[in-house]
Amino acid sequence: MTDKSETAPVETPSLGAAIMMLLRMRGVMEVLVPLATLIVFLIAWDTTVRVNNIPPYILPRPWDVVTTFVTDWPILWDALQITLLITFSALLLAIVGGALTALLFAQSRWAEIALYPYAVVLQVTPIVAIAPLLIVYAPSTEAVLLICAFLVAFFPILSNTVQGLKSADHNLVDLFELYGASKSQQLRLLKIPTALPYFVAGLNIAGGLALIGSVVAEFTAGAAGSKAGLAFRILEAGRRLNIPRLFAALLLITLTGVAIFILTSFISKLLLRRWHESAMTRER
Amino acid sequence: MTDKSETAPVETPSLGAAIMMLLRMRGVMEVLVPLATLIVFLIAWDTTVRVNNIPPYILPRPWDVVTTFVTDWPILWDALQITLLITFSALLLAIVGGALTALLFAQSRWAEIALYPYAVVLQVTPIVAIAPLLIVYAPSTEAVLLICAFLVAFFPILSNTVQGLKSADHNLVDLFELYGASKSQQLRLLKIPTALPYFVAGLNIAGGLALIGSVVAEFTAGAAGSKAGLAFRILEAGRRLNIPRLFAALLLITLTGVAIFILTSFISKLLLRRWHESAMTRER
Amino acid sequence: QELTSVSFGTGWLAQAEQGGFYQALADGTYESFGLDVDIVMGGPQTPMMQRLAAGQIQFMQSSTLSNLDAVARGIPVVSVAAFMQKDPQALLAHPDKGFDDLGDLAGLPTLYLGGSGFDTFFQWMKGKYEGFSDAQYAPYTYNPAVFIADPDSGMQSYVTSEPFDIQNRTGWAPAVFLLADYGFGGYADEIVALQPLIDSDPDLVQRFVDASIIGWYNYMYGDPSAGNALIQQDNPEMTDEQIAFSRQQMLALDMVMWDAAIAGGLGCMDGGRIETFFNEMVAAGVMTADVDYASSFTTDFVCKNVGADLFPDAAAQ
Amino acid sequence: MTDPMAPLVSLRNVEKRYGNGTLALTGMSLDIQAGEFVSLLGPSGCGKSTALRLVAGLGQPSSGQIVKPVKQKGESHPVSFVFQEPTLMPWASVTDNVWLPLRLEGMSKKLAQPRIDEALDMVGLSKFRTAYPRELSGGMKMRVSIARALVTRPKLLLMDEPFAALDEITRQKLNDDILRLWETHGWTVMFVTHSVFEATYMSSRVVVMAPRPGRVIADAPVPLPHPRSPDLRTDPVFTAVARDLSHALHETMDAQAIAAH
Amino acid sequence: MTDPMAPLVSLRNVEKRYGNGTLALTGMSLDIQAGEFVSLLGPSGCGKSTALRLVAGLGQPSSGQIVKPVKQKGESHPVSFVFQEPTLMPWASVTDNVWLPLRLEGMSKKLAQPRIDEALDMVGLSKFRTAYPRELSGGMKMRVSIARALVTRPKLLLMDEPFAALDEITRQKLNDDILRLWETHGWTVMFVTHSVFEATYMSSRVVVMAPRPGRVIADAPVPLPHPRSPDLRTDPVFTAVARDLSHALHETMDAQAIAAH
Ligand SMILES: Nc1ncnc2c1ncn2[C@@H]1O[C@H](COP(=O)(O)OP(=O)(O)OP(=O)(O)O)[C@@H](O)[C@H]1O
Ligand SMILES: Nc1ncnc2c1ncn2[C@@H]1O[C@H](COP(=O)(O)OP(=O)(O)OP(=O)(O)O)[C@@H](O)[C@H]1O
Ligand SMILES: [Mg+2]
Ligand SMILES: [Mg+2]
Repeated sequence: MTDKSETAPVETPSLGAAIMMLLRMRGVMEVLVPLATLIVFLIAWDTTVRVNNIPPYILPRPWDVVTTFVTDWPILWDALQITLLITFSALLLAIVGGALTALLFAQSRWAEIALYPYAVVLQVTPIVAIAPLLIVYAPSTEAVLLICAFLVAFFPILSNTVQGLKSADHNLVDLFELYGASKSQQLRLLKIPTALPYFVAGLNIAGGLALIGSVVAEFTAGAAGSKAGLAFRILEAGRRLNIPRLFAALLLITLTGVAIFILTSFISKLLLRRWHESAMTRER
Repeated sequence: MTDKSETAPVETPSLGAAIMMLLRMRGVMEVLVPLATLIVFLIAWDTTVRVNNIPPYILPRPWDVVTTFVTDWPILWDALQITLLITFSALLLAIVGGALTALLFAQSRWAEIALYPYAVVLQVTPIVAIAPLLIVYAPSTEAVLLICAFLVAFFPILSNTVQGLKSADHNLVDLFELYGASKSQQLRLLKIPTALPYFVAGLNIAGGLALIGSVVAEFTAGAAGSKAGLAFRILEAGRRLNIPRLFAALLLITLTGVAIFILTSFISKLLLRRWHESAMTRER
Repeated sequence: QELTSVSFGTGWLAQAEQGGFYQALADGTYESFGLDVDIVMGGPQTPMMQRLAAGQIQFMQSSTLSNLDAVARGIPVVSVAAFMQKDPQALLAHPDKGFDDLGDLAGLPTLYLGGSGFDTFFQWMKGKYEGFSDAQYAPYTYNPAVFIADPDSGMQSYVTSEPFDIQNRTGWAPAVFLLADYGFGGYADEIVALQPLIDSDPDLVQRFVDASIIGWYNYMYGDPSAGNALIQQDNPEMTDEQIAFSRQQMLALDMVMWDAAIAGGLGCMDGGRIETFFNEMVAAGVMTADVDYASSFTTDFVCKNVGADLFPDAAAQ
Repeated sequence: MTDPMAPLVSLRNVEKRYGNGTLALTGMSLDIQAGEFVSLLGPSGCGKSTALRLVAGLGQPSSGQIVKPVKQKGESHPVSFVFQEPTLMPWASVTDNVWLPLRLEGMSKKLAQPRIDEALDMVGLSKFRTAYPRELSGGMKMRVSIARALVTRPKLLLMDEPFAALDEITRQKLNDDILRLWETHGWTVMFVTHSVFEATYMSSRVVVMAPRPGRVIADAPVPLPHPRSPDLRTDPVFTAVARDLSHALHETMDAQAIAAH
Repeated sequence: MTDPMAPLVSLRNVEKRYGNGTLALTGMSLDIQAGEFVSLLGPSGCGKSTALRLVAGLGQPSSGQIVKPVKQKGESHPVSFVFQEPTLMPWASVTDNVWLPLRLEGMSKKLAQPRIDEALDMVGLSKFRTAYPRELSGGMKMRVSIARALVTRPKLLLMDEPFAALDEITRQKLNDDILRLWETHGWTVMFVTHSVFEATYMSSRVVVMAPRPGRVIADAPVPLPHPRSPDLRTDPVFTAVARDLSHALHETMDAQAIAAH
């Protein structure tokens, strides 16, 4: 029977092992692999354009986009700053607003019953439809954009956090009740930590949504000229058939989105690293 | 010391108890309370319009909206069907696509590293910007709308499910490993059940997003005439200054959103009812 | 007889401003020219120029400025006919402001402009008048309520379109400033095609242009009901009153029968006007001087007084 | 107004039926005077945890009455509970887990530190102050849970098989520590254990429960003096009491086995 | 090629250091022949669970070598493990939890049902087939976990304090049941317990471990014949072995206590 046994780790460094070692350098691979995918994608794109002879005003070649990215950088950079300002303000408001509302709901069942449907209403109200109405009454264009982007980013945070706040281990709830924890103590010391993994999942979603929210809002209600954000530049480039610039602006939005995602993922890891399964490597 | 003791439940039915009994009829209250909030809101709205003498082409009175809702029902109903078709197709695609992609990521760390950034890219690509490009190549307007709505609804499902699949209890993972569970068995029997609460939280978000996604897409790329959805009706009503109809269409979208939310919440409860803390009442 | 299939993309939802094309389709004019025409309705954001460039449609409705833009990007578009001798683009103001010149609107804190308006005629206005600035810009989402609610605002509009609804709902008629009256000289409602098509099948182009011209004569000066019916079929929201108003405006403001059309018939273009317009746009910074504006149009297919017999002559009027 | 003989804890004809229909307790009556050390013995699943939870106020009986100490203003919480499972907060260090009951009373960590240290010292975990629950062995987690219960110095201490996961030596040490605390502070203790010897050694009174549905079938004082010392285990009275309890337990389980046939 | 004396399980000079720096095992060596019933005794936190997990392949030693049975094609899984905590799937019924190991081998529920029933019967939970884990008492959860381990009829059975949460009567019954299974099927068992008596009663050999960092400090065969019966508990050899083991345990813990000063 023992010949069926297995002898564990007497590491004889072989070529295979060396390769595995390399592959285990996750930090590096997490950058390299998507980059490789990107390169494959770019080559496919470029080949398609070349082989089918697609003119640049339909689909520019990747290199054209990069060139435009560089030459138009001053314009794009100004626009990016404006979009980023809206995005991050909206995200911040959504985090604060979503989390606080979720806390309110956790504290008062009545508030939840009375107001949750309206949170849903806020989410599903098509901002593009109400943006024109908002323009009439809002103090400034920026305010309209902010409201729109906020409305889109708000709900994922709220909904996930509500779900998280409800997921507290019943045994721990008992413990807290036993020791006469006040509602606010239960919230602070038990429900909020439990809700964290859900909250960060919501944050990951909301980050991207705040960005598209602000872009969509800009599409319908954005300012022009020196206050123009990326969406305005995209529209303008589209109207003027400046397709390389349109793609460059799209690229910039996309990169921004990925950057926001990396940021929110990093925050997640930071918040959960000490104890949650999703952020911990299993101790072997 | 015993005079400090408490005698528990010798229920003497009093008026207070009777009221509490009533209040405990949650099912009823969950409808009544938001309804009351709604009525308060409507009265405030009506009063504002009356007191400030706001003309109906700026802000109609609630009752006008209701009347329009009824008289324009045939038009709205046709438009609703089109919007609903897109919304639910997109939601279905997002559920299937998001869940399957999450499963792929759970099965292969490499797939996750290589592709997750692109899922983020898909989320943050402003659909409003690419809708015009899509129209050029997509087989039909419906396809464009579907793609746009899908892209918006997809990410919350994906992101939440990925987080959920990673949250499996490490002790249970050990158990499965011990008994030589294959990757697919681990997935099916352990990770998917663990991910369910996260998935349903994602579903709650995605439901509303599919709706606004399809509305926003319609705004930029929607068909007119007999194929027009609710967004087109809103735009049209806006251009024609038929503001009561605009509001009636908005109302319809909102109601649809709430209905979708109720549906997804119900599905959540159904899926988790037997075991998850968030869906169970604590046994007292 | 074998019909040639062609698609014609419009710039907006079906409306009276496209009446001639619908008329030609409705009354069989296109068919009698051997054409099976499919009118592809446009709308906000519909990328008709890309579809033309991609070969999905053969003709599209466009305006001088868009053509110049396309040429600037290397799209070989050529305008072959122009039906609106005056661009219907106008600015509206509240009537009680007492404005009587376009330049007066510079005093308004807010102007609701579409993005394309901002890119083009607003740049031109900034050059022509003192006091217009980017700070006035507020996006116009084709919902006039914003303008109605704010007496200190102006709004972009089609002279044939928005004033009707505004008067209808509010009871007051806005002050209208038609840009063409102040020297904004581009054509609108043009038919454009790609150069390769013109080179390879000039006959097809000629037939489409001729049929369209006849359609326009019939629509403007004959019985428009067939065209209107088709418009309403494509765009059921279009009311009889709105159509009647638009058509009336086109007649009253001499939008189709003016300038070059008087001599050459509907659809005729004046190359000199396009050059002037181009130079003004360059001066306004809307485009660069190196654009080959001359390649953006040809008068080969128009100004031949095709269908002129359908025009009720001055005596008959 | 105070009746000196009124029990601190009293269950009168308590029935508890869970939502799924399981009848966990029926006709359960038990009075406990302040200062008693009562052990609960009974087969697995007979309702011991259920009874303790009812006394702690974690759940309502389906019928019957329960008297239990309630918190007075300005006093610290009168009841502590060592649950059968460690029930630690995974996101908090050992120190923070033990701090919890005091924290809930508003005591700062600094102020609580000496008491936390004392409790951790007693359960032998001083070196693991900064560890997280997942870094502890099963027995260590349970000891954190015990430390958390002791840190409040409760009037009534409920312990649900607190020492089951501990080796005999640690267990005996903690047995003696708890007894010493009980004697000095005049606590009242309800103690669930599966060890007849432990029950006899610790208690002033032992209650035996019948299998599901749970109720009291034997209730015997332990006629041995306090303080107790390890030598007691060879005392003939001790052995006799333990034997009697063991019998009672066997009988009730045999009765069930017969009933099942 | 097979060496009949080659051990089924072997730890050679194993060291295990966890990520946070805790040294759980050091210089741990232990050979177990097929068919042995080996109990592990040791103070809480000494590394018993860690050792069992290493043998099960759940984790890699920091250094040293481990030999363990591996799964052969077509065979059912050779190792079963009763974890110290019940580790049940909260979303699955009792039946489904017990079914799991067979299910993972591809056995349908229908086919597995007789074996599930048998295992549940043995732990006395036949009536709770359809219950969910949250509806069970602590001891009942642990019994489900035991049933789950027995249902596979493993070559090597690892049990980490399986009976700690059970009353003495149920515990004795399960002691005897396991012994009977071991005798009939020729299993090999590694059994962690805190009860010296239980260890002596069950095992063919008892190993005592020193406190952290864990290693073997005593390794004694139990010179008593199998099958064993409850009367054995009064046998003088039995008492002597138990006393020796108890001593070994006390010594190693005293040594630690001294070292701590
Ligand atoms: N995942 C982990 N990370 C860090 N340290 C750990 C981990 N698991 C166990 N330890 C440490 O390793 C040591 C041995 O733990 P182990 O669980 O093996 O003890 P044990 O002998 O089973 O104790 P008990 O009888 O209390 O269950 C302990 O000091 C513990 O703190
Ligand atoms: N939440 C619950 N829902 C339904 N039934 C429950 C619940 N908790 C316990 N029970 C049932 O009530 C009975 C008594 O459970 P309890 O936990 O009180 O037993 P116990 O005496 O503490 O057992 P053990 O010694 O195994 O811990 C059991 O039959 C159990 O199945
Ligand atoms: Mg219990
Ligand atoms: Mg252990």
